[in-house]
Amino acid sequence: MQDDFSGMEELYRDFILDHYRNPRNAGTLEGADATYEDNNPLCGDRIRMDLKLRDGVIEDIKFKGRGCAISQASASLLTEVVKGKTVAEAARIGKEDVLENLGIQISAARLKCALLGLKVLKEALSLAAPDL
Amino acid sequence: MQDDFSGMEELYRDFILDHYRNPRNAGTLEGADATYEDNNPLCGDRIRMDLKLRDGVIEDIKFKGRGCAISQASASLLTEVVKGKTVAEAARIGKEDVLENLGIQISAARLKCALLGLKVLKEALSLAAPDL
Amino acid sequence: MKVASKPASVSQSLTPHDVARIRANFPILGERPHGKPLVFLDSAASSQKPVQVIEAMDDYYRRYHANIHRGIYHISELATEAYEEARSKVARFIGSPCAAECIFVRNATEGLNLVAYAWGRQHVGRGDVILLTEMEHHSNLVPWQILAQEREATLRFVPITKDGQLDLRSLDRLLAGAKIFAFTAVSNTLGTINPVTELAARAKSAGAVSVVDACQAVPRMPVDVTQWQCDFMAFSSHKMLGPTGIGVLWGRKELLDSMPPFLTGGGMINVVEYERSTYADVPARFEAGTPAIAEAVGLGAAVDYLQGIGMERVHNYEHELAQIALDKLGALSNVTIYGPGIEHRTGVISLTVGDIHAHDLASILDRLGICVRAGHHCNQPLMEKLGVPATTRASFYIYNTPEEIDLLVRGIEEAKRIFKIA
Amino acid sequence: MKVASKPASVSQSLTPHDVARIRANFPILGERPHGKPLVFLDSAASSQKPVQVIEAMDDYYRRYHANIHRGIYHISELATEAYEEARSKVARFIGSPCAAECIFVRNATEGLNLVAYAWGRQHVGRGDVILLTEMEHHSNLVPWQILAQEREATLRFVPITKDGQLDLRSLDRLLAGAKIFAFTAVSNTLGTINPVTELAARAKSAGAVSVVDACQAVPRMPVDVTQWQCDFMAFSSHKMLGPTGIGVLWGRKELLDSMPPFLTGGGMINVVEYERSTYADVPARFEAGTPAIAEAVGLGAAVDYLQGIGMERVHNYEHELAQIALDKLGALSNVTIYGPGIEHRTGVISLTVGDIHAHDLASILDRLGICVRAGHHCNQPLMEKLGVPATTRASFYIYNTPEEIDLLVRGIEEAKRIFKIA
Ligand SMILES: Cc1ncc(COP(=O)(O)O)c(C=O)c1O
Ligand SMILES: Cc1ncc(COP(=O)(O)O)c(C=O)c1O
Repeated sequence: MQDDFSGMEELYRDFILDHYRNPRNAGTLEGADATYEDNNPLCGDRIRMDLKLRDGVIEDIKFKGRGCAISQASASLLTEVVKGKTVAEAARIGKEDVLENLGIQISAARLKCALLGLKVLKEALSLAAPDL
Repeated sequence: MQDDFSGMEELYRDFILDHYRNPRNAGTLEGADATYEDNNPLCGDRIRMDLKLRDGVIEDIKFKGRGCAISQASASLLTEVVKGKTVAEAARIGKEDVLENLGIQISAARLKCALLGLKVLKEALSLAAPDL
Repeated sequence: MKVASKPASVSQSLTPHDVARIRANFPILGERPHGKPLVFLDSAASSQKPVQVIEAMDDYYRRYHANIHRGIYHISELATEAYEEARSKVARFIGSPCAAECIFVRNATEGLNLVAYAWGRQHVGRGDVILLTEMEHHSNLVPWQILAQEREATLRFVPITKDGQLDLRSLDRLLAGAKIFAFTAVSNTLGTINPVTELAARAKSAGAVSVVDACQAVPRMPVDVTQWQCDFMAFSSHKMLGPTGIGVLWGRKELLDSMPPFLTGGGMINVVEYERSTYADVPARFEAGTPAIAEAVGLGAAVDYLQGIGMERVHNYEHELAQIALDKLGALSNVTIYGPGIEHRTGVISLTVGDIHAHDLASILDRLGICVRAGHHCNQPLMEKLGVPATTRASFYIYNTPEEIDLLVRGIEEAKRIFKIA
Repeated sequence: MKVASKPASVSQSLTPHDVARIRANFPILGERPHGKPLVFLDSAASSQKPVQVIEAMDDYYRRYHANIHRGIYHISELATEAYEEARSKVARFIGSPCAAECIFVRNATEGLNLVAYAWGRQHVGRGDVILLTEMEHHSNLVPWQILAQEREATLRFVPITKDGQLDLRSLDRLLAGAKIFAFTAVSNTLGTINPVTELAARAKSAGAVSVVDACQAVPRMPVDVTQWQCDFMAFSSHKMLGPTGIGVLWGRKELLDSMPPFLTGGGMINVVEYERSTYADVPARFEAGTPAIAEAVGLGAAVDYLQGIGMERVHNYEHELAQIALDKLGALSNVTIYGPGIEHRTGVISLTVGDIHAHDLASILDRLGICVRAGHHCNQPLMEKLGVPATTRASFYIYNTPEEIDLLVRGIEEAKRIFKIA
């Protein structure tokens, strides 16, 4: 039966499970410059991100969420990617980048899971740096 | 093409057309004991009947209406039938009697037309003689 | 058909050959009521359906039915895609820039009620004016009556001229103080085509939102909300080759975004707690509960079918049939035709024949296999205005032929004979 | 299946042979998503359709589609009869003494909204209580939230016990001052079967009308409103083998008769003038616009199909499947099942597997052709209560087999392997 799951083992690779179970930058930030929380109403996935900026650079970022391995791993990965980047750089991150970082094939139904973190990050960034 | 209409010539027999064009007991009654008006909302046929009773007998009856030949002829015929009858006799008149008087085959869609007069008569009777 | 002598219009209309091919797509046209070939002249009430539409729904149920949106498995993804793809097709069909502007409802009636409830209850107050016209279908009249009663608002009506057109001379006065101007694009009784672009523009100048009842327009002519510049528009699938059970309310995105929900429950929420909830964005906000999924698929197929023909050609062909019908019916003695001349109308023709009541005429025509509508056509006050209890209405669509008009003419002659009218 | 050893129950349930015959009626069961046979375990979201239902609608569109009620010609008469016959079938199916008590709506959600608007707005005032339960679907929660907000009424909730049953100990106190008690007959998340007759009786004693959400009950068990003695009941066609786009609101005749219209327009009127209108009797009063005619025909065919099997047998077979599933799934390590024991539940089973999120589990099962639902099941507050973000839900129906439960079990084992859970 194992071969049935080639697609699945591919999707749930070790590093995805690792990010799911041991999310990086987990938690909240005291005195954050911006906080944004959103959810995917159809499935209930939820992610909150807190940002701290200094001189246009994302000095710190934390996230808190609940949901599927894809949504949580994707958010976790994203925090790693943007930490230390300038706001402008972070703002340029697109869907493709997120999917590339995940390195897996996502079906249409799960795309919203994979991209929820990005959506929250973008909103948080525009709160933190409205002129951008 | 004439044979196409055997059913139709049957339906619109001379006496039906005659009652339609020359309705008996047409009009309204001054000082009626009961007046009732109803309509068939789906097609707009409308009939009003006025009753005058004396000693439990329908002394006079008039009707006013508009609608198709079937509904108007049927009401006209009905006024002829009940005039001079006792209220109790009139109250016993049923659908079958009306259809028999018309002497024609009525399709399901036109049944309401044929029976509107009877419906109005019954309501008027129950207004005029509530204890019946 | 005068097609042969008008070569320029051939490509812009349907040839007899086109119509024959179209007819072959409509299984019901093979029926023989009372032993006669079916002559279906009641498309304004509800059109027939081509196999393409019937089979699209059949295929949906046989291959990929599942509840949408919340399903992660394959057939649910297919169903969700098909449902949203239908929305996109409809949006493109009516020139809407954004699929989210199209809300799936049960029928045009529900769409108009949605505006009356969700926009109307928010904006119409005591003494405000709601402007309608004297030719509105009950579905674009009664919801506004109720709103007006609830809010102590005032209803006004654009009058109609003798020949059944809108009399716009006092429009500015009527629009003064109006919050809403709701009007039909095409009269379902008189066939009148109203100048929607002008009416919507004048509503806008007066500060009123325009609500277009496009039930008879969307099936019959090119409709483009961007060109019309209206605010809301409602229409039904079942009149445009699509299934029953679904219709569309189109609204400008900003307006829809600003409106509170109307029907509530599953599928239209964001976060639900026991005591309170927040709601999803449009269009989901207005689609509570499991939607008419198969019906959306069918409507999408109907849009494809109509677009395959081209709405210009649909419109022109119907215009040709209307012309033929007006000529032939108008030549009959004791036949009265209501509504404007050919240049202002579409293929919906109301008439009376001597003192034959519409129901009697329709019954007689039925025996010949000819289906027409008889009654008030959900236009009771208009009937009063016209001074008739009812009319008989024949309406034409892409599958009708000039020969069927000849059959109608013969049927009317027979009715006159039976009723002993010259 | 333990059928062989329980001869008494054989005739009261479905044999493997019966199920094989039933399965042959469902074309979709021949699909092979991801190359695997379809294992459809999401009937609580929406059931599949037998050919009998698909063909009834097909036949309608091919042979006798026309708008109803106002048509005098043959096919319109056929359509009208079929539509009203469907209403009679539904009425008999749920034990309603009178077909006019069944209003056709789009779905259960619309039915519940209809009650909240038309009955609720008339009777619920400031300080009144609306009693719900903690296990209501959003469709039986949000409409009451909105009503309560508008009228400054108070919402109360019957709590649930640890094992997902209603805790009725404080029911009398909760019912004090209640105008409405709205509750589900069967939980769509927990599978719990609630004691409807008792709840309706206690509502009545307290002077509240009872509104039963029967979405999960009507497809799965004998339902008899005369025995339940409730006041309103709503359910959807698409969950009981019927088409999308139609549902039923049943109400006691006296209550329906006393209610003002909700959606208004064509078909629901009596006399319309420009300024005011009077309305038709029920059920027409609540069916504005062209109804879902083909869908009514399809729902009628679905009722015939279910009655052909017999609802006792449907219920018993599902119970057997539920028993098997509870036994086999309950034996798996790291699997948590929500809801009560077998004696209080039906074949709707929510579970979680270790720390695997429901979506991930559903995605993995999907690759095996197994369709389950994952998420909050339109029960967000209940999920909070259960302390889980989401569950995976498997639901069984007449076309499912014990072998499919084995496939589900194997799928869960595979998911555990992928997620490296023991
Ligand atoms: C218990 C319950 N109530 C209400 C609903 C809503 O049904 P629908 O979406 O068909 O309106 C559902 C189904 O989703 C349900 O399971
Ligand atoms: C002009 C017009 N408006 C509204 C309607 C109502 O459409 P529906 O019954 O599909 O809601 C109709 C059709 O009957 C119509 O012709």
